[in-house]
Amino acid sequence: MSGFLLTAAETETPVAAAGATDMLLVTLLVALPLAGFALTALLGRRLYTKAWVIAVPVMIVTWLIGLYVIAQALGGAYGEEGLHFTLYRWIPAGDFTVDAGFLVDGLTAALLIVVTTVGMLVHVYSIGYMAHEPGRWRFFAYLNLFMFSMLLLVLADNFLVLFAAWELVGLCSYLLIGYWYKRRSAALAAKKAFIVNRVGDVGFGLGIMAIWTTVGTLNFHEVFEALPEAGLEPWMITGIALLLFAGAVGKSAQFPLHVWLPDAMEGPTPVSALIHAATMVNAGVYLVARTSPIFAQSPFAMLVVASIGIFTAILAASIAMTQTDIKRVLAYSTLSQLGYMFAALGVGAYFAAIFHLMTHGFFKGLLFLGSGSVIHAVHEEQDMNRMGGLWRKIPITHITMLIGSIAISGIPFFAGFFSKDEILGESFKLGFGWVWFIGVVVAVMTAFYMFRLMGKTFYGPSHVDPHVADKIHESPPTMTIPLILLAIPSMFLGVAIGWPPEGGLIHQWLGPVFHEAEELLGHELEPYAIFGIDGFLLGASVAVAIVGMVMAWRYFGFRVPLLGAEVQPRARRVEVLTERFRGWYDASFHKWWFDDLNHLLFVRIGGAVAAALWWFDVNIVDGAVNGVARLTQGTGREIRQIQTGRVQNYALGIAIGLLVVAVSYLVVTPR
Amino acid sequence: MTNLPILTLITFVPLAGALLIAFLPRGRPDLARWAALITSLVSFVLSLLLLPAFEVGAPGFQFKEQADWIPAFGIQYKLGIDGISLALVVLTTTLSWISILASFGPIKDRVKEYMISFLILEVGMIGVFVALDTFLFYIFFEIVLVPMYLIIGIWGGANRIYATLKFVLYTLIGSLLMLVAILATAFSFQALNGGNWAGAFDYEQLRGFGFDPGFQAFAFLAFALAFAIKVPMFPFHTWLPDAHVEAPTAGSVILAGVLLKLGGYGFIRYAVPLFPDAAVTFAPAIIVLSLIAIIYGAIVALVQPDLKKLVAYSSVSHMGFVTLGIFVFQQQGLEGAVLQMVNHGVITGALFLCVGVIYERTHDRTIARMGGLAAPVPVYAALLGFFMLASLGLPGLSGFVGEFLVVLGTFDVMPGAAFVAMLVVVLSAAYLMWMFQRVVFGELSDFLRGIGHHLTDVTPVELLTLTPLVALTLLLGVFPGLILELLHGPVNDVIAAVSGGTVIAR
Amino acid sequence: MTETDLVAISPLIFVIALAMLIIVADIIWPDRDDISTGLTVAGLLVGAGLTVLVAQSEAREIFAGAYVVDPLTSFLDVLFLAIALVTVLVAPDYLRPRGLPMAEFTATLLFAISGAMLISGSRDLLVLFLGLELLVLPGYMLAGYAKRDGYSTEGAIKYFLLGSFSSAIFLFGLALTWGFTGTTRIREVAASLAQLDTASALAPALLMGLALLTTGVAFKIAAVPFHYWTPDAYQGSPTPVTGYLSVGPKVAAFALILRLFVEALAPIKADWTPVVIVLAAITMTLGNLVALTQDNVKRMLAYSSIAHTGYIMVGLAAYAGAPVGSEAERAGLEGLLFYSVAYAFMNLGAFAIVSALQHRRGVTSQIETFAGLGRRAPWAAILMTLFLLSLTGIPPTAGFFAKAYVVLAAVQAGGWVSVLAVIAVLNAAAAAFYYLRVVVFMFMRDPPETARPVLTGTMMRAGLAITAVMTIFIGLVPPVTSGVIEFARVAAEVLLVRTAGG
Amino acid sequence: MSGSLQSYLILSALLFAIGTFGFLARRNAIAMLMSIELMLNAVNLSIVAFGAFIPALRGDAAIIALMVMAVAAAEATVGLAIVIAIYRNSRTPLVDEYDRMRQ
Repeated sequence: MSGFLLTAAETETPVAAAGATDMLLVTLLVALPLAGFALTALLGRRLYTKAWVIAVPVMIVTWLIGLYVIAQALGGAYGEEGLHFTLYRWIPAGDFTVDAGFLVDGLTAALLIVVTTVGMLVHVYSIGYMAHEPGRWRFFAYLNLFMFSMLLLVLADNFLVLFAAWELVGLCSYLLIGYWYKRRSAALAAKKAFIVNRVGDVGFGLGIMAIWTTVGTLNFHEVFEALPEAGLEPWMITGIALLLFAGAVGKSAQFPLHVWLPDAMEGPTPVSALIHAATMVNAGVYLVARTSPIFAQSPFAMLVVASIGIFTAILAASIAMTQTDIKRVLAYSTLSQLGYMFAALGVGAYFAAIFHLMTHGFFKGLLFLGSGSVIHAVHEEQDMNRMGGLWRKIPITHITMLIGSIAISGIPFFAGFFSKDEILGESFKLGFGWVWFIGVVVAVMTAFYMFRLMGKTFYGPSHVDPHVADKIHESPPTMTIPLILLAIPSMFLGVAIGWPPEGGLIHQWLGPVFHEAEELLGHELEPYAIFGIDGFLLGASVAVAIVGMVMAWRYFGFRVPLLGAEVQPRARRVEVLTERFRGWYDASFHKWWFDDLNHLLFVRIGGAVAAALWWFDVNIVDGAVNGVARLTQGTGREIRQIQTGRVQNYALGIAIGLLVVAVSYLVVTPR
Repeated sequence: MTNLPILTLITFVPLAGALLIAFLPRGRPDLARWAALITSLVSFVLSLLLLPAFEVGAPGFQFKEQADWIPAFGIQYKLGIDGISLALVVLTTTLSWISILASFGPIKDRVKEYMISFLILEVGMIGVFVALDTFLFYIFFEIVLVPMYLIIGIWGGANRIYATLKFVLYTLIGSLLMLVAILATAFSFQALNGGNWAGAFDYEQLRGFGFDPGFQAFAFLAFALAFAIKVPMFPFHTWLPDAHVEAPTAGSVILAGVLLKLGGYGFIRYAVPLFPDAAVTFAPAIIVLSLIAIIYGAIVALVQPDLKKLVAYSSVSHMGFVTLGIFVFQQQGLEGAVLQMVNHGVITGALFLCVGVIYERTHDRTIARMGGLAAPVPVYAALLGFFMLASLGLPGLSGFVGEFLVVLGTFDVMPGAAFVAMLVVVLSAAYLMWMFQRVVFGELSDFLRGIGHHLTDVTPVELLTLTPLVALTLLLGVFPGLILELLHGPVNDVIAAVSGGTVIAR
Repeated sequence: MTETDLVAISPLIFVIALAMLIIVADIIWPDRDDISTGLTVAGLLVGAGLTVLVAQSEAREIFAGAYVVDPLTSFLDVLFLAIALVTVLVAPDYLRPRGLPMAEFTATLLFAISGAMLISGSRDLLVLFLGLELLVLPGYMLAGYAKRDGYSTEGAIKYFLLGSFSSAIFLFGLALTWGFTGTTRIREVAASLAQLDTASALAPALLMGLALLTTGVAFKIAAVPFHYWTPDAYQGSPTPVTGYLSVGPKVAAFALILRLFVEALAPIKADWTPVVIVLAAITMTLGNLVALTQDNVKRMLAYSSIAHTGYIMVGLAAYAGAPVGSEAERAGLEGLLFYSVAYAFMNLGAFAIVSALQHRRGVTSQIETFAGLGRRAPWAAILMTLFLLSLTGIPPTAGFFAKAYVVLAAVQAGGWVSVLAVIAVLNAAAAAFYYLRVVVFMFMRDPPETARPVLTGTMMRAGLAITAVMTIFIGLVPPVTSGVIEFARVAAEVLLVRTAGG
Repeated sequence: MSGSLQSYLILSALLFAIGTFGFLARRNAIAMLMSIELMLNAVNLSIVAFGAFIPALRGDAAIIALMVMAVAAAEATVGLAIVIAIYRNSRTPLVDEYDRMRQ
């Protein structure tokens, strides 16, 4: 093998500020889950009931390594540029080369915190949640594969490896949504998720190509350095940014590619928590944050990001208000929160976006796992209309979910409060009043739907199936302990890294990463003034959150004298409310008919087009081919007739032939 | 290496095997099977021996063998390989033994004849890739037809005769016109060379000869038609679904895995470097046709009711990338095109094997009758899923890199075309996943329930045929450099040819 | 006339003597088919040996320039003798079950061959005509050889009537040419024509003569639209005769063309070139189109042989269309000769298989009789496939090289002739359909219930072996290929040197 | 002088045409055979005419004419044999009824 294996593996010497140990550990960070996947998948059924026996320990070790790497990165051990090294040359195609390389900087570390922690907790949680699933080795294998992909995604040092990981997480999402493959809805949802994601990936892929054709490299640092000097037309930068953003829209389920995420709830709940709340769906946010130096060069692209983000936020929140499936409410909530993050990215509030990403990762993970626990308790029932009054029966779940709800609603001192407030505040202060305004409306709606959820699930009258009602019990410790562990950051993460505003740890960590973009944007923020504009904004946020909560409580909670007298039975009041806003209710309940539109466009019309093309293929294209063949044979059959079998006719033919030849000699010859 | 004529050995070992099998007793099909397998394995191992000995980056062709054949016209028996041929030769030898092994079970009738046909087929296929004489190339190109004709026609499905005649006639029309062009090229060379026939069929001499532009147009069109039918490009593709549907499993594997590559290889080896000016002239048209093939094939694949037809139309789509990549005349595009050929060979070959596995058990390929295979045959479902993912271009598996490079190369030259080609990312996911959902997911269909205990998971033999392809798919997805490194030199030559780097021979 | 003249022409004399000897032997030992057959085979081999012995590298004129022994003569004679040999080997298995005697058959055949050999070296219009008559008269008899078979006699009378008709036409053409040029010697005819003012139009009488000659030879080679007799005569004749008729008289007629048109009428080739081109195009196209629709293999092969006439004519057209003195002229003639050799063997082989299938009486050559041949008689089926592939022009068979040869020549000639090249290959593709259809029946259909195994005698096997070996070897074994090419080249060269010499 | 050669040639052409017409028009095999004889004789007339009017050809002409007659006789022999054979089989001398093989 002399020549080519060596050349293939030949790589440039990695530039590293840190030692080989760190590089090895970072490599292990992705290698371990991959190995866990491979082992679990290969051993498969032979793991019997202890399907988790490889996957979960692997994940815990990965988490520990992750903690170390995070500490190193955030502790400044890797310098401002971060740890950057290359494993091998993945694609050597002439002047197009892509290395399988890793980059660990502040942004990576911030993501790692969420990914490894939530990932590890979901793994543990799944031991309990999936305990009764016969083929759960598959589940754990997929989970490990997902961790591998997700870690690769955040660790990638160039666009193409990121893209690869991007697709791989999409694959895992597909596999896990379709975990209960016998359920048609699950299979359809899985497919839908993947395909809709791929729509975005068309843009992402083209964006990558555009970057390479303009600057000749795909390495993040090199691209960001080269791009401003490449002398590109503004429209080209905008084009690149929007193409990349298309990918983000798909992966983070922003309008108009948001339709897959609610359906993705067909997957097991731990999956919803891990992939569709805490990690994968954040990849879009991560991408835009990572490429902030590109976006920052195009005001138009930024505007698009902000618009799409805030529009998705309000759209999803409006839908969340009327859904009855507990997981779907959370899914739309996730959409809405992701919309916040994009809005933040669009206005240039990068720190706030990542900050919210982190807090959201924890509290939404918590909420999903909590909902899983609830669903478990009521025997796999997800319809909130068949729940109610559960708060005494599953107290740990109840408390932790309450913490999560408070966090997401933006009640002061819980995690979400800080991050959301930072987004809204910065939007306002950066001149995006409309973003702020819509954001505030969304905040009301958020509080409302979250407490509607809490009310219908835990506080309102019980509609639980009587057969089930007696058997309801709290989930096992493997499930409750992760809930508790997630509740802690949901309470304290905000204050821990986000206080003081614009000076918290998060700003220190991410400062170097966003430095370039901030400079390009040239944003000048006034210092934080708690007794000035900031205080006003903060007050507004808190106020609307409380309004939303109280409204929800009035319709869906149990009676608390202070919060208003109960005039009618609750169900009746909800009906009245529904009737009053019938049109809005229908729109919300039917998710603004996006699914129907898509069905019409892609299934009906698309299907008809495909069928028509097939008809075209069989009858026209192939028809032409067969037509030529038939024509040939037909001609043969006609010509055959001249062979009459009669000598006279033959002789006549010869005589005519002779005449023709003679005439041609006498008349047509060249001379 | 020594002076061992290794390319000749690789090419003709299967022929020796075929002759051997011809003299085996008729009543012992097992002997024929094993003889064929061993022969193809010998050829395979020999082709693997090329890998360490091959000098990456060395210019020109290696392992050259040269002997006069018909001196009166300067026709030679001349073999040699460069990186492109090497990759495709190894692909061929690999798929050959896999196909033969995969035929052990399904082929029960006239095993002897089948194995002989298959081995002769292998001779032709390898020959095409190693020939360096246009006449010799043509001969190998045509030899392939006969055994394939028999394989589809004798061991195929119900409508096999229609399909096989269509396949042969369609291919013949193209290739015979190419023969005219080959002869005309040789004559043109000879005439410009002072009436000397020496080298008139020698690829290395013809390449860069710089034919008259008017002549190039004619010759290029003739070559291109032959290859376009073989690839097949839209609108010359309609023989493919028919042939695939009727062919036995192994036939489909070879058809998709190797035969289609003859077209792509022909473009990159002959049509473009020999007639670069004409290639540049016609490139826009071919690019448009490629784009149509890519999108059209994928859309039509969506609504196919038959598994094999679906994969066949997906081949049209995937092979569109090959022609697209070649005719953007850009390094990434060209390297991607060759890589795509190898990948498509592996992946689509494997997909056909997978279809064959289920057909063996159910004698049906109708998607609508399938459903819920995941539960009774999990290993099978996993393998099908794996290759489905590879086929839709999942990064990390081999399908991705080739397609990406092709689109990248296209983007470099004409971004609009790249956008169109990129749409297939969605479409391929749609048709493959929809197929997968209907076949593998859901409750077990009534039809399959009727199959009962015959619906067994993959047998060890089937596993043995699929595992190497799984490994290759992974290997080439993670280390595409293994192939790509081979391609830089040859691809640069092609680019040099079209970018006016032609040397007018004197 | 000298002794050396007799030596030079000894192969011809030998064949005629052999024919007479067989008649005598049959009188002495009646009903001993083996004797006549054995004699013929041995005699033909000796004759071939003689031909090689007397072969000349230079043209050697004898009988005061009426006959010539040159490489072309040798080339054609060897081919004729080989055709006769294969025919004789294939015949007994067919004739015996039908009670048809071998002796008359072989004698008649040998007379016909002697006529062909007379044509091959003829340098005199009169000798040419004599040779032609000597060729075709036994041919009529052979066609009607199964005299109790209505098909055979029907084919024979059509062949005879139309053949005589065309002979008369041809003769009138010869007479006009002779009268116009004032000589029967081919060399002098050419010289006389060469002196004509090339710019002015030819005399109408000469052109009329040319038209008559063209019609006459076009009939003999079965070019469309003078082909009508072919399908009926071929189908009706006993199959070994069909095999012979499809190659022997055809190649001989091409020999006639070489001697008459290429040698004598070369100076005015610009006049007959367009006709040849058009005839070639419609001949191959019509032959193939009609063959597509045939269900009787014998009749299908008859139409296919018309198509092959067209292919051979492409070689002629290449010669004709090429500029005088260019290499393409030679290439065209080489292609013609090479194609003739390849065609002779592959077509004889195909008819041999058809005849082997008719081993028992009453078996027709409907395509259904081929069903399942791959199971019933694998070797016969494989050989048939080989011949059919060769007729299609699939490498690496002789037919492929032959086709490549004429196509190459056509390409070299350029102009309209290169359009012929394209028409030729498109035809070949269409032809593949009906050839492969037989393969379909042999390998892809099950044999009928009543099918019995195919029996072949030793001689039939020998005949098949010869044709098969040649069909493969001409393509695949470099010395053989080169040998045939070299021989054809020398033969063609001689012809051209003389033409150029005037 | 050549004017009269021309007239002979025209006559022979006319005869030839009449023979051809006869061949085309008659259905009886024997009659067709006779038409062919007429055509051959027309040729012979032209040959003899050439011999008579062009001195250089005089010698050849006689030989050729005789040769043509011989050939005509041979042809007739074979022809009659075949006609007899087919008459035995199909009991009719009318050739347009021999059309079992066609197309």
